[in-house]
Amino acid sequence: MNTLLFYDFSGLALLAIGLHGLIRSSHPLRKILAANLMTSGVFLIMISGARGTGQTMIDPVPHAMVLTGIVVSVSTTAVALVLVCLVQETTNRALLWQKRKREKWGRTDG
Amino acid sequence: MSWQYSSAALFLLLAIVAGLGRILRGPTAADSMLAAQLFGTCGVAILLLLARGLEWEVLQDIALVFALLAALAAVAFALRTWGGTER
Amino acid sequence: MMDAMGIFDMVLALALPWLGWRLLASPDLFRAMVLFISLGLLMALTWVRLQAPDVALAEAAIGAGLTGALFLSALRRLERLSEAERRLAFAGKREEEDEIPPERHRRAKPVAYGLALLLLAVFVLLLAWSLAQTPAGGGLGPAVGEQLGQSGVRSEVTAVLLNFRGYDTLLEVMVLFLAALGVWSLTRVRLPLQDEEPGPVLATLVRLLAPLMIMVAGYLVWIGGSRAGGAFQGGAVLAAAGVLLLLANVTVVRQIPAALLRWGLALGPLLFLLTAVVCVAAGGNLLEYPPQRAGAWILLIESASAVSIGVTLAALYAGGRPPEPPAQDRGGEQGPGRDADADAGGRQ
Amino acid sequence: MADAAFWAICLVVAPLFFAISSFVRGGLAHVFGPLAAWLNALAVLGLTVSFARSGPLRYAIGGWQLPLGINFRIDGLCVLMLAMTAVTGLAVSMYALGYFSLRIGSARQMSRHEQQRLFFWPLWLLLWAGLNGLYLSSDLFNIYVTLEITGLAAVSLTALSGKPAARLAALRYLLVSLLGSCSYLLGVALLYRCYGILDMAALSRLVSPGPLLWCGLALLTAGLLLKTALFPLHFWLPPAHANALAPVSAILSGLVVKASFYLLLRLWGEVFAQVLPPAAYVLLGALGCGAVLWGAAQALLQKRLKMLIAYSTVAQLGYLFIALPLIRLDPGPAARQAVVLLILSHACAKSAMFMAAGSIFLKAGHDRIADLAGIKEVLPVSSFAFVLAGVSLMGFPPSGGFVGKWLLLGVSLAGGQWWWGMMLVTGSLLAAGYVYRVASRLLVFKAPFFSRRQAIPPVMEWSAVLLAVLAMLLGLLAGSPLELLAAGNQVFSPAGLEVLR
Repeated sequence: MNTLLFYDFSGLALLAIGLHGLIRSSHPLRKILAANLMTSGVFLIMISGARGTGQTMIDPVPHAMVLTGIVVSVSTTAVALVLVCLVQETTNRALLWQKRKREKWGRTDG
Repeated sequence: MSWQYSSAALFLLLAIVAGLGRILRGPTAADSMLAAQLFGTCGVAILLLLARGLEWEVLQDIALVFALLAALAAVAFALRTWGGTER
Repeated sequence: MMDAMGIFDMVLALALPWLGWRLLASPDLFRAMVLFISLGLLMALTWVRLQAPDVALAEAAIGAGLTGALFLSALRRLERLSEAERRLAFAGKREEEDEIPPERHRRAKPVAYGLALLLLAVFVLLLAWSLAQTPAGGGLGPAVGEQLGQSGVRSEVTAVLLNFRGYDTLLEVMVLFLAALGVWSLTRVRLPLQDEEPGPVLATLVRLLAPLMIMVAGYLVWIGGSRAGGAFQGGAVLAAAGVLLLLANVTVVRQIPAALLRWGLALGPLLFLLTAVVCVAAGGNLLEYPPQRAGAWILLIESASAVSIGVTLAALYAGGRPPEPPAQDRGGEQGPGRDADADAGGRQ
Repeated sequence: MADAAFWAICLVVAPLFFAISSFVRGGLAHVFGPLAAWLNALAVLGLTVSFARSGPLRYAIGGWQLPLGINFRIDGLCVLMLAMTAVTGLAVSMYALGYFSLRIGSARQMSRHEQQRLFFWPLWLLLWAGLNGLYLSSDLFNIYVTLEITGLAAVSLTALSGKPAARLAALRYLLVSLLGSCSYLLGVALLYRCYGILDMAALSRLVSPGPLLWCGLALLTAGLLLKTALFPLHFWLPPAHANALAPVSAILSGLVVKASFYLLLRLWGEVFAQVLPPAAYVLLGALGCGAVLWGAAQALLQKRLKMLIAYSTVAQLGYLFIALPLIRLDPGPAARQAVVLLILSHACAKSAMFMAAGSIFLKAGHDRIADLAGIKEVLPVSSFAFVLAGVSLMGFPPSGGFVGKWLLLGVSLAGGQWWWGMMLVTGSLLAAGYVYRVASRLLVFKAPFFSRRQAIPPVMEWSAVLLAVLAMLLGLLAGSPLELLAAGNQVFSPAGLEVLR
């Protein structure tokens, strides 16, 4: 059991949590957060697969792919966030698929 | 890497994890925010430690970017939490 | 061998999913955002531990910094909306529900939910098992090492990004351009009211930080040829400077003409594309730089891309197209249904 | 005459260039857009001619050879998909030219309309570049990037109409496509970890059964199924396609869903065909059957014309998946030819349908099927286009749909799996049902009364008719494209796989 696998499993766990959140959460912002978690999990798996195991060298191709992925992910996130705001504005509803109960917006307070 | 560096890094990481509890518990938004700022600082410190310990200069660049972006986050937090100029 | 760094790795690897779980379970969205930013920070540390400094730089700038700022501004906008909505509801003037029929409630039945969870768990376990079975190895590392000499740069990741797989990067720059285009097509930007000045603390901070960020951005692009850094990292830090200016509501930002912004967005993609075509015209393949000048070409492309990436990411943060030339003051126009884009018109 | 590689480069570079230009010089967008469409058609023509002469081709981008670089792979299937995109895209571009030149409504609506025009062209051209790049590329990760371009552009185009319903649909579409891309990316990562290579053809020589391969393949497939909207993952499609602007609906339904199906066809039909068990194909086929039944049933129930067409897309996508087990079953090229024919004819017919529906909507001011009686009096050409496209969807001879289904029927009977054939026939009957439902309204004699007297530019009507006629005649014209598919296609035919191994 090397530390390499820690990160693999960690990435998998992030992926699973993100997927669960993406499907289950009712608020679109949380859905987008969950999707970001998922992609982070995927990136983690990609990079931890690229690390050399002592004698082999680091594989830079997954690093480049992850860099591309990060940029793609921030682009989609930005579009999604603007869409969420617009949908909320024009329809007065924040929730997409599920019950319309509003989440607790208020922070505990400061 | 000598044990001094690595154990100091580990200690800082544990400090971060302890700080997570503060974010979760709150009770106020300011508490969460300050805990997150603490993370930024600890992160910079860990990176600098690793940079010295592993003699890997690149990490200093990362620490620099960390510090700059932490300031941005602080401004964003502050404006969000206390009204600020943006409406 | 479980030395301090081994424990460090373990703690980090455990903290990530725990944080993710807490983030999604947290009832308060603001707290979830704070946790998200912290997660980005831990991710950056993880990339360092996995010997991926380029990715760590990008994560520190984009993942922890910009995405967090994006989320925070979206959250703030939504909160403002829900307040306005509450006020409307209070005054009895709540707008009628529009043509969207109310959704059917799709509360998953416990059995189906359990089954789906089970399926997910089985798949994840299978994946974990098969990952554990497969030795990580080889990949294209050796191939990159062999050809590095002909790529024109010394950093392996930059060589892959800008030369070996430059076509990916060309398209990726287009994705970013597309995102800006998409956001601009969606709505107009809402800048804050003109008459509000930043407070003295903020003003000083901006005066100190913004030039520093721009300098660091330039440094990152320059250093990208030989070690971690490059157009994306530099562009992201540049964008951070832009976001800072936007946050501080500096007058200069509002006065940038829309045409200049357009050129700023298009500069990187256009130059990259032209370079690709010039390579073909010079008798090579698409994106085949002349070997002895590859380094200079790559630096040129990277500089232009960094500028465009910075402008694009800042524009994404601003969240809309600049107002049209006969600019009225858009600041006061907020609240549900008040946006000129909101009224649908009868067109399909 | 330049060679195929040159034209392939043009196909990616030209739309990108014109997309950027039409964004920077917004005033000229309506010049740059159609210009790009015509240039694209020219490039595809050049590509087809030089391909027919010189056969399949690999092109190393940046001059970097295989394990390291990205390759274009130009073969028969790729050329056919590019041609489909070019023809349909050209028609849609002409339609859009008319559509966005309309002057309607209040000053405020006009300014909205102007904004839509300004952003439609660059978004559409970027989408087009993404599609072309996807068909040309042979690299799994590069395809991920092109998929992202396509998806993001499609979402922005969906939201372009500005209606709340469209925005909501776009948001769902975006979330679904995020999930799909994520799944696809992980699949690519796992395959890369297994084999250390990203090129599809090279991968097909290396694959060997193993747990990581199964996981990777399952993830790739799941992501693509989400994006293709196979039943029961289709939930996002009808609202997105039905609420977009008319030219956008035509693009989404005719072209965008085909891209991810094309990729599935590549993966299941050639790259992993050697290692996948037959049961997996049967599973996809069964889901396809579900799509045919469910989509058609929903289409029969819809009250709005555009929703009906959107559900019909769900049903028609089902056919493509029914064809997958038949491809597995059939040793000869018949099933492969059939599925390509179905893709081509559906692209033409569905785009024509949405375009005609858009004209009808503009004229009538609504798209409630019940109130459309008599529209043929005022819009004879568009009504004709709609009905013709519908007939070709039903699979009436000599349409491309007919030939495709006929071939598939033959394969299923010859292979002793008659139930697939029965499904095809049932689907056609159901399609006849919903097309008749609309046609009987459109063509009925009645003095029309419509509140809005919008003049429809002829170019909008005729571009729809031409596409519908093309879909109808595809059965007669099918010979040469299929020849192209068979002659120049080393990778797609089983013989090609032998060569590779």
